[in-house]
Amino acid sequence: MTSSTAIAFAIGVPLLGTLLILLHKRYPNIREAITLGTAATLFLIVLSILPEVLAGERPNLTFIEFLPGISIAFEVEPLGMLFAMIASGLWIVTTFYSIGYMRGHHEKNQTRFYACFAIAISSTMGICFAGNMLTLFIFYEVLTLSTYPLVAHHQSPEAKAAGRVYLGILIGTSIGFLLLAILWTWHLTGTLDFEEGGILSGKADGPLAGILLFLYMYGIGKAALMPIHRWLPAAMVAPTPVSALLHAVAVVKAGVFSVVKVIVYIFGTDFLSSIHHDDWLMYVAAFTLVAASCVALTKDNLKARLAYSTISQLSYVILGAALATSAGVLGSGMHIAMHAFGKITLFFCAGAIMVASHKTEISQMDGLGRRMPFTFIAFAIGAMCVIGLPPMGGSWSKWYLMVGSADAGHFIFIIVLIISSLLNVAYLLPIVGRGFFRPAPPETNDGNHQDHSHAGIKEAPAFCLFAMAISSAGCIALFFFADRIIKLLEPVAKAAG
Amino acid sequence: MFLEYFNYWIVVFLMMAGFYIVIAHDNLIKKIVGLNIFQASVFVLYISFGKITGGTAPIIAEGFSVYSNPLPHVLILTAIVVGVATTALGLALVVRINEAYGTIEDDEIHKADEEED
Amino acid sequence: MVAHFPALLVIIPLIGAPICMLVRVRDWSWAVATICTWASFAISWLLLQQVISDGSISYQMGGWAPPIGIEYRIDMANAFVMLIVTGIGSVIMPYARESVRAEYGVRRVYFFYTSYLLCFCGLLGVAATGDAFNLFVFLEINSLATYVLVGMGKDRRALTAAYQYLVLGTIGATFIVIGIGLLYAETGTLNMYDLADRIEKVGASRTIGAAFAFLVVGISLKLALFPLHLWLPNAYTYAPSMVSAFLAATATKVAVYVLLRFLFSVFNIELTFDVLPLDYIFAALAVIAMFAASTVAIFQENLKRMLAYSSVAQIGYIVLGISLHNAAGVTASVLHLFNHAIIKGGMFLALGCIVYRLGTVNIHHLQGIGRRMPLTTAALVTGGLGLIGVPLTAGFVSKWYLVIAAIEKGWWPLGLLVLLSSLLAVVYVWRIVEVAYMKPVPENAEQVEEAPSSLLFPTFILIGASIYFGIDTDLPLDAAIETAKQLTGNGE
Amino acid sequence: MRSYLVLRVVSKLLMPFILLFALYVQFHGDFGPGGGFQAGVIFASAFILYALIFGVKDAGAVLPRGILRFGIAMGVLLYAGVGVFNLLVGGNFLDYNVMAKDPTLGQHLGIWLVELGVGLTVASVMVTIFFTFAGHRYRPQ
Repeated sequence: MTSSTAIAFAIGVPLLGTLLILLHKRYPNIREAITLGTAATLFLIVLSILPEVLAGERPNLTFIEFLPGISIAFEVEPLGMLFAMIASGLWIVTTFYSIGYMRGHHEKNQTRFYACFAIAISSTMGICFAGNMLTLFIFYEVLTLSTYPLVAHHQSPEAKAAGRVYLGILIGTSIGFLLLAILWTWHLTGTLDFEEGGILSGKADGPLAGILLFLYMYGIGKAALMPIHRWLPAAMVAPTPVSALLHAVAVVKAGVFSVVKVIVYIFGTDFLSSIHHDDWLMYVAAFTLVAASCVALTKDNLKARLAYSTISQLSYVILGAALATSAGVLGSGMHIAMHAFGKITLFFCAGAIMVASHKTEISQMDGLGRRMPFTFIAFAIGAMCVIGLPPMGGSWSKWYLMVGSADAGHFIFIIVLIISSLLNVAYLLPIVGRGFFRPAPPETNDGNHQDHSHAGIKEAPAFCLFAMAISSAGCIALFFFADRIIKLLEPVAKAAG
Repeated sequence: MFLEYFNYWIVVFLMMAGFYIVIAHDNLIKKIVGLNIFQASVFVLYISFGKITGGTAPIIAEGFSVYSNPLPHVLILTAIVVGVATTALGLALVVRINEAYGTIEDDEIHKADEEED
Repeated sequence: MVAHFPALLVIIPLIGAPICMLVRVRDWSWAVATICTWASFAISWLLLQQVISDGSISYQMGGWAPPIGIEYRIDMANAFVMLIVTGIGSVIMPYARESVRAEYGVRRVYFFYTSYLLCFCGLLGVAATGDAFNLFVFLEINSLATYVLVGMGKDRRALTAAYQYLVLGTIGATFIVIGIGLLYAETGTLNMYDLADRIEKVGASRTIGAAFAFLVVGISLKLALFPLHLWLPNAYTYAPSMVSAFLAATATKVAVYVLLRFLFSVFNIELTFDVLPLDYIFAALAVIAMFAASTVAIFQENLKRMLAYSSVAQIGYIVLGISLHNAAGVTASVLHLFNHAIIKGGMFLALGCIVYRLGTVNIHHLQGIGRRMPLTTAALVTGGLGLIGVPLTAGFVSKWYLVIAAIEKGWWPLGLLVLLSSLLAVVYVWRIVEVAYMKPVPENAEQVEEAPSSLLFPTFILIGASIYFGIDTDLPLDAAIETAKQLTGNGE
Repeated sequence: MRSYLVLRVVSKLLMPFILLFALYVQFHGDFGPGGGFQAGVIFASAFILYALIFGVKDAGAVLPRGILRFGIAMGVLLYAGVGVFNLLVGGNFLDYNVMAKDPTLGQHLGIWLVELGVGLTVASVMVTIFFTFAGHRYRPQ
């Protein structure tokens, strides 16, 4: 299999999986086996492209010419390669987790769930490998549409309202701003291909470039830059595997990935740092970073807290890219990977707690760690990864981000990063502390009141535990094998420097 | 000014009168009457174009050299046929509406429709 | 025979109509109508090829040379429009048999197909002719047949809708005759190409200005440009499904063609847009149409009515492209004309499938329809995505060009407005999605099956086409670019 | 109106003249003023007069709906048929020159046939419209 066909397969295999899933809707076991098989196949396919990318090649594939001068084209570059590996690899893990979660939770419409999940992954692959801005946009929209049924999965009024917010913000920004920005870029440059050094340089003068940057940054709603972050907390009504893979990894990372792509390949870091109209972006990102962390502190609902944490972490990536220095871009790329592992672990734990104990609020989790030790240990690992404590992967990306800030001469952002990390500590670690060290609430036998005690709570289903074990192992492994990622991302960072 | 263009003044008057009837009347039959007057004004307009002072009917004959333009007549013949067809169809619809609603007053029909919703 | 194609295209349905009336047997009249439609489609396809390879074709009716005789002039613009009309007709006809049987009944169904053929003939005549008065005659043949078709709806409101349409349509047609009459009075000719030459010489005299105003208002009524759209929602809502689909896909499109023809070919661009501020007027009306009609569409409970209002909004996009009056804008208009015809036609067909099974398209009765009629709903929603302009659907391509044209013209806020207004489309399409997929089937709902394949198949052809032409854009795009070139180059 | 003897007699007397005049207008149309439209309407007016005096039912017996419908269709077909015939023998649509060896004769023949078709349709349509309205019975729903 050549790399070009591998690209086609990477997008096609999940779609094929969708079809098979739909065909086997009456046989849950076969259906889930198909999902697993598809995920594993996809991961192998993605891996098969890796050696070429490491060797410095850029495998590409062009489909039909869609409009004169614009094709649906794919090209694998290091950032996309990294993202694709994370997304496809974690899909396998998430599938195991989903099986445990969805069955343990007795969810309805499971076929729709698995089918839409596969479509979402397929479009994520499309985003990873997109060779021009329009292709990226197309898959971006498909991703939004295919995740809508997952968000509104429960079909309850709250779920539907959340679905509307989700769709409204994501589609609204992408059509209103992003598409306009793309069209404008096309009008100015006559091309939409991702090119090293950017395509806009020299084509757009100062203020116009600033406007375009604004349109791009707020057009990519999935990056959840404040004030268009509302959709992410709203999306938390979805079943937890969706929150875990899509709203900690695939969807949000597609957002920041697009941001990085736009900055690196559409604007070009040199051009961007030369026009000085990007300063606002750094400050907005820094503000989002701190503000979202503060909001997270106030949230008692575990998933909501994690959602705000995600918003904050996404801005790390945007900040890194906006710094437009070699180390900053490298830090951004790494943070996509590091945060993915850390946050998915946290969400797995949140879901496991929900399945096993039906508890969603942090204040109810006193002493729960002793009933579910594995879950809480995994939570601690994930939390440390997100905070950036060694020996977890997260420490590397934050290091590079700080180096990037220093290189760019923006020392204030180093302070911001440190403050934010402290805030991370403040909102994540106490949960672990509560679980292990606080006494469990006493048992009540009053039938009228909800039972807050932990009687009868057992550890999460085995499928869930397995998934958590893998993802938390990943957090640690990333610390020791970070050099691999650096090596992969080197060409991008060098170009940015 | 007025006398010189009196045919056009007639056209304008008929046109406005017909248009007014279509808009102002609630009775569906009267609307069609208005429509007919409106169309008739156009017929007069066309015929006016075709008239050449001193011209005769456009049939070649000894001793005549100035003829009226026959083309507008032909055109308007077609327009009249269209008008007849429109009127017939409109009236047929009114008959059916009367059967369905029991009235041919626009406001009463509206009321009946709103009650149904 | 090839030389006679321009005439044959119009004659075939004209001969088909009386034959339909004579055979009177139910399925035979349908068969006659279908065969005529398909034959016209084949001819229009060949004509388009001929125009692409050899340029414009002129056909002299009765052998009388223009400007005395009536000339049929086929160029890119009308060849393309005729292809749309006949293509849509060809897809809808197989659908018509079952759908009409269910909604109109079998008694005297031959009247239905006779009217349809006359309507079809009128549309093609309007597109083909190069004579201004002949255009009016065909426009009226088409309109009269359309009133009849609309009035054949099941609901009694179909009658009032048809009546309303008749009154407004006749006013529009009369305005057009007045305009043509004034042009004739000033220039002494009715042939469009001759008119163009003479108008250029006369310049913007007061008569020409008045003629222009009457024509534009009259045609705008026929194409339902906001605020002259009042006839459209009711007519589309209460007409039989097959008629709604056919009208939505073709009638307003042909009216747009007439507008293009008069604005660009008969009157020249300088006169239309420089002397008279038509571009600003059209742009303003188009933007209001896009927003107002889309907003109204959101609050409709009857889905056919919702689509009807959406049509008014989509006409806004088309007119917006015209108002930009550069090559890119006209390209976008023509492209959207094609794409919207396919999308809207397909969606109305899908609604027809629902009517066939449930007898209603009220949104409250469609809860969980996605589970009861999965294929039909899938078609409906896919069409809806096209209306929004989601990438990889035909709607995206035309919006792309429209926004590019706006930016090229320097009116980039219009581009932003186009994009923002498509968000309104998201809202009304999503109402369908929520009801169809996110609501449980009511417990007391009767068991319904998927629509029969004779209905589903044509629906899927059109919806499939809306996807296909969103990916492989060659055919409509080339045609649209050529058309725009021809029109903005003042008919050369 | 069965009791109005004068009307009955006079209308019966007038009928042939009206019809004759209609035919004159019809067939003189290619030489002078006249033609199918006018002739058709005059022709129809004779039957409308008959229906007014003797009732729609009696008039319907003279001209049944089936025949009228046939007339409508045949008129259009005749018109279109002439055009297509011209097409087939090598002219353009409705190019009468090719209908006969002599172009002038062809013109005569062509216009004669076309006007006949027009007259047939117009007459049938006018009578049908009148019969439909006059013979309609109010059927409230």
